Amino acid sequence: MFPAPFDYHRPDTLDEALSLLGQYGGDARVLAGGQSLIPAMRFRLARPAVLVDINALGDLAYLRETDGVLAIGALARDAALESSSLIESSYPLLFDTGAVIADPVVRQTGTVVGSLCHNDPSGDWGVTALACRAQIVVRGKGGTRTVPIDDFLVDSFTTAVGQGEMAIEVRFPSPKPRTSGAYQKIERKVGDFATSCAAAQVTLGDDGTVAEIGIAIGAAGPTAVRVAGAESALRGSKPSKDAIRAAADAARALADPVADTRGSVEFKKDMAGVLVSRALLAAFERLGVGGLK
Amino acid sequence: MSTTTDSTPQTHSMGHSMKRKEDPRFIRGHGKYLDDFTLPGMVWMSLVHSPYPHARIVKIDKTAALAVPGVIAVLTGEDLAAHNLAWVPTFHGYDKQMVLAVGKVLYQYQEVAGVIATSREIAQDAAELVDVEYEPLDPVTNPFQSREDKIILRDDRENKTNHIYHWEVGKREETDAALAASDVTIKERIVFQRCHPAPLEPCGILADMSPNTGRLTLYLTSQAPHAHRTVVSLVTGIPEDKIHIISPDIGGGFGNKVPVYPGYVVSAAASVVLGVPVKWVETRTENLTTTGFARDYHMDVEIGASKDGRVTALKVATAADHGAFDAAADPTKYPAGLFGIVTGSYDFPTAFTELDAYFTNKAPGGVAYRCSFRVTEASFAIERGMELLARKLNMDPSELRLKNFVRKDQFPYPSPLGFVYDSGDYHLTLRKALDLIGYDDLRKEQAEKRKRGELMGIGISTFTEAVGAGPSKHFDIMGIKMFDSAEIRVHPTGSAILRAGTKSQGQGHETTWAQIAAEELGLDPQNIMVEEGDTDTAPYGLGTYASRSTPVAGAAIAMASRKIREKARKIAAHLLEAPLDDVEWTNYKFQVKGQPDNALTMQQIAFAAYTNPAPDSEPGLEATFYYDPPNLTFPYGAYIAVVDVDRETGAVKVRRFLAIDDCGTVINPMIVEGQIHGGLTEGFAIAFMQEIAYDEQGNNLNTNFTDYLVPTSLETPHWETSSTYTPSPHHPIGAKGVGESPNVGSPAAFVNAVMDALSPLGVTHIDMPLTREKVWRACRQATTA
Amino acid sequence: MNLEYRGTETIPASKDAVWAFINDPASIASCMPDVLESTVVDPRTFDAVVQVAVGPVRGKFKFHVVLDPQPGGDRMNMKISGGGFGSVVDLDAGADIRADGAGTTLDWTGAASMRGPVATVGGRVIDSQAKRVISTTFANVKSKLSPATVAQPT
Amino acid sequence: MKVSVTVNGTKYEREVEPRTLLAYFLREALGLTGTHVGCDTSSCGVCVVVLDGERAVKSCTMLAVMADGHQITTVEGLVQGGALHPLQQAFWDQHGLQCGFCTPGMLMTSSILLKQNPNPSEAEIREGLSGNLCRCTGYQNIVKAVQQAAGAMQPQPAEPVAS
Repeated sequence: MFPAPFDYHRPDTLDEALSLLGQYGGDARVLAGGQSLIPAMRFRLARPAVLVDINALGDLAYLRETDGVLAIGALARDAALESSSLIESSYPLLFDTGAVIADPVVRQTGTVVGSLCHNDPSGDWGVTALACRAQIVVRGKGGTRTVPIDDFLVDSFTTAVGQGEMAIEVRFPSPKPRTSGAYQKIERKVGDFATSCAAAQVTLGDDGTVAEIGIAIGAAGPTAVRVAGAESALRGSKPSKDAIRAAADAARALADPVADTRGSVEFKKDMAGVLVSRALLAAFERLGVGGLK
Repeated sequence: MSTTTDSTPQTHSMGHSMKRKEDPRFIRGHGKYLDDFTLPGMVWMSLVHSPYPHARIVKIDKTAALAVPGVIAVLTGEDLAAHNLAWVPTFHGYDKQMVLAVGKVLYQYQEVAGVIATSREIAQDAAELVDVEYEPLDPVTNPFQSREDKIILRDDRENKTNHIYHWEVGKREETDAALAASDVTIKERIVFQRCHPAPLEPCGILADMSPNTGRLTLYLTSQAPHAHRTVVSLVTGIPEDKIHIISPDIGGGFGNKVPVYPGYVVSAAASVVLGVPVKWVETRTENLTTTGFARDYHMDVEIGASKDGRVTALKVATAADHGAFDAAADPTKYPAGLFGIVTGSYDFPTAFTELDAYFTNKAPGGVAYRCSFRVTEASFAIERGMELLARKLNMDPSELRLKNFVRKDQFPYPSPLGFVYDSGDYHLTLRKALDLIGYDDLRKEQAEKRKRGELMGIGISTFTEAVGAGPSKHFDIMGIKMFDSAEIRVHPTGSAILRAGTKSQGQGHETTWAQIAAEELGLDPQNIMVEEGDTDTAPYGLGTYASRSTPVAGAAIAMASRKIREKARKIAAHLLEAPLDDVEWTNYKFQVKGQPDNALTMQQIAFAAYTNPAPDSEPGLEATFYYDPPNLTFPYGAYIAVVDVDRETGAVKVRRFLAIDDCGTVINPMIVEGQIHGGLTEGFAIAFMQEIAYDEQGNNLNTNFTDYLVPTSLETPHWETSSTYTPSPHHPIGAKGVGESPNVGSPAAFVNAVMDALSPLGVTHIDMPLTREKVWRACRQATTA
Repeated sequence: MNLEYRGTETIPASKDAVWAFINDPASIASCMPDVLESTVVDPRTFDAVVQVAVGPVRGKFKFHVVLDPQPGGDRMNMKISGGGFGSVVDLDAGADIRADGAGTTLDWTGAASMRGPVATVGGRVIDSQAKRVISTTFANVKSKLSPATVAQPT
Repeated sequence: MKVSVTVNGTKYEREVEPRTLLAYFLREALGLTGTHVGCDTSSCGVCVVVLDGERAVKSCTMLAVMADGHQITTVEGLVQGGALHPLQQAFWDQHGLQCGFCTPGMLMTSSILLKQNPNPSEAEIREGLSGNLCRCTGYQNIVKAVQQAAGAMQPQPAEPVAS
């Protein structure tokens, strides 16, 4: 199967890319990894008139931690996280996530920012970005703006990136001391989209109570969704079985999945709860807090 | 009485794990598969498919498609009808199937038009523009709805019913009476879901009608090139000598590449009409939605037993979903294939089985997907049934099996449903499996875990297969008897070329066929070139499927070799100046009886055959043999699966899997083990993942690899394998065939293990595939009940 | 695959005005989002070409819409059948209308069924799109009948 | 559009449509048919090639124009100086292939796997190859082959110094 015809541009600079995106507006799509876009084009579901290939913008292939922020550029591949000792040691939630997206070959080409921009309802990075309270840097001709992830994920396959704009970076706040996280995903096999997935990141205060918390679920609505009820069930309290159960129940109640070949609504709602619970248990365990099962 | 041993003999060329002779080209990327062929002036074909499962075609408008630059032709069913090719006979000729839809479509994705264009891309562009207007009709999506006959699907047939045929074998009254008199009975509807072989290389054709020779050359992904040649000749009227089929390297077949598909016919017709080579390679969606599916049997299984666990009777009634056309790939006289093997490894005093097949608005097919015709369905039914019986009797499933196995002194064993099993020692093989896996310890561990509420299961499957179709008095396809053939020519310097009517799709024939001939002839297998798949050169054979290659063509190779040996013996007598009766084949040489120093090698004889032939014989050293097997062969095995179930998510972890196979004499242990690994992996996939499901509107839900789930290295368990060896008494080298045993035997082991794990929850049966959701649901219902 | 949606619009217009509006194919066509062109076939039927643009999925869908007003003037059924991308999408929508004070309440339901590659590959994309088409259509019925809109010169 | 690409060390320039997929470019424009195509969804991995010596990519999910100015290694480029690559040798030795259709992709993915992790465990190999489907082997002998190749590719320990 072959894509319908299109025009192809490979700009050498970001400005040139933005100018092309401005010029072609809604007819243009940004091509980064292309791991979702190209299959959709082969099935002719996607028929962009113009592709703006940003793979020549090597400057955007970074993964760097500065001033309390981990910045991931628009051309950083998923696999870059798997092979980064910084991510492995300091960003357990990101490390977990990076290891279960798509398959190991696709991860060598797929990008973190591209996946966020694609905003598949069953995508992984949106879930983790919500739990980490990430921000997306969006640049257009008019300048640069920084969009909190909660505002970035607008609807299925729709983000806050406007016409003529491009997301150039995602920023994850560096975890404070006594912070950990975990990602849980049920997939039918490697390479499948999630049947259900959940991310949790927790920061413990000096008194052992939960100081900061981020919990989100995926494949549970039009976009990844923050489980605010689960966050408030834990925030300010000591980790406990009851609090984890309450968080899981909040996830079950919030989840609004679509039935498909991966499972029924009923199953996916229950898995949202199970996975939130497991993500929290794993995060606490990584912080040395056990006995919560 | 048969003799079973723990090791296969290593002789001159047999029993050795010889590295494969075909591999050097594959590891270099120099294999030559269908899509690797190009011809000057070649054009491409792309198909238009119906989005509806059942609809009247109101009109087809080609205008927009024909207007695309580069489009050469758009063919519809009406165009083919002008050449009498709108319909073609199905596999066994009992029904006919549409090539391109005429009047109405009968399943989703059915082929409606073919677009020929100068590039693949343009063909796809234009196919999108073929405007078909449909008038949707209500669909029939399962055999039980079908048999009500409220919607008649095939208005082209004389009988206005969706019922295709009834088939039965065994003693109905006797079985019913025995079941009624049994202390204990079980009855369960067991569904073997529709699945698809899905080889990684899709099906395809490159059709080339040559104006120079008047010959139609078809490069074809074919598991049975000769049969296809005959079918093409019968359907088109083109004389068979004007048809040349080349089946090149095949990227996996598993039964998918046995039937003739509409894409082939449209491409060949287009080449004939247009006079240019036409290529069609199906997309993965076309592969999964239109070409030969497998299974889709709904089986009501009843077993009776005495209180102490001796089986009394077996009855299986099946509703078979054949889809829109009766295109099931079964031998002509066996509409339900070899389903009669359903009594399995057990000595049932009586049995009865019947089957009714129905049309539905689903893709046609019913291929032998990595199994001898319908043996997988039958084995699954009996092995699940025995597990249910063990549960009901509260008896260990291994003990129930040991109690009811056919005993080794009963071979040759006439089964109640008409087979004569050739050989085996089922007790020995299962005991070896129990011993190797540490069965007693596993049961202890399970008991401990159950106390803690953990779900661990152990599942056994002790299947018997019937393969190697088959004896000509019973087996034919469209009248062609299911023999197979080999032709061997020994060259003057003692190397040889061997051609067979089979066609390897990964089984390693270039290696194993050479090993058989080398063993029989005392030659070096490295210097026996094996060639298959070209109908101009290979002797006529029925092809490779249903584990028939080694039982039939393997035998033909041994017999052709022996013919050569007999001629060689005459030459040896001439050279040794000894009476013929004094010359014997000993230690892979001809020697004068009792005189090992007075001996000649086959290589020396070969040279003489061309340079110094015996005065009263033809020069040269070659032979052809068509082998008509006296019986099927009956490979068997004992498989044990150990699983852990996560009751919160329904996830099943296959912790261990042991397969002990007995396929008789082993030609190449490495290749046999590889076949078993592969077959187990497909069995695992069927048990847990693979399904072609349709919703109630008739939509196919598994149309590509994102939803038709082929396991990766990560999901696939580590396989433990071992063997016993019971040579087939009637096969020239004692071999039985193995490629399919693991796929036939393993699904029941997996399912039995999961059901064993769930038994504390009172769960007795879940239909495959055992998805997380199904297992989760069973756990949950048990918890809430 | 089958998907179901529902929603409610409270329209600041009389029930009669709403009923008249939704009985008019041209009015309904004007409420469908992203309509590239529409043709009224007869007083109950219109054809529309809709630009689908959600995430990577961009293309044109042709829809055939049949209005089926129910006797009594309380319910309108709408059958929308269409296709594109070698696929078929059918939408069955219905709206119950009832007077609610000075205004009118419109309770709508929609069910979409899809066939072909769109359903199996793009199901998750099309789900949101089908929902958007239905919900936006009824939201536009409201806004077109709201005084601010009505008062505006066209 | 013009594409200039170095494949297995040879530079090629070809005119292509932007929509031409890299897999078909390699197979049809360059005649390198060792790279196969088995699905339309980036699932099967029989099309995997190596980009710039550092990334395994599914060439059916990459446009030929994206490869402009880059280096591609296909299965045909694994043989060096007439000698089989240790992975090729190991797949042969360990019976890591049957029909051979997935083999080129498996070899190319494995080559990057071993580059990034020269001494992988069985679990790491199974994880690393999980973007490539095989329908014949059940993966077990492929895993063994990668292990054998890893062993063969280890730098030879220095000769012990006589004391």
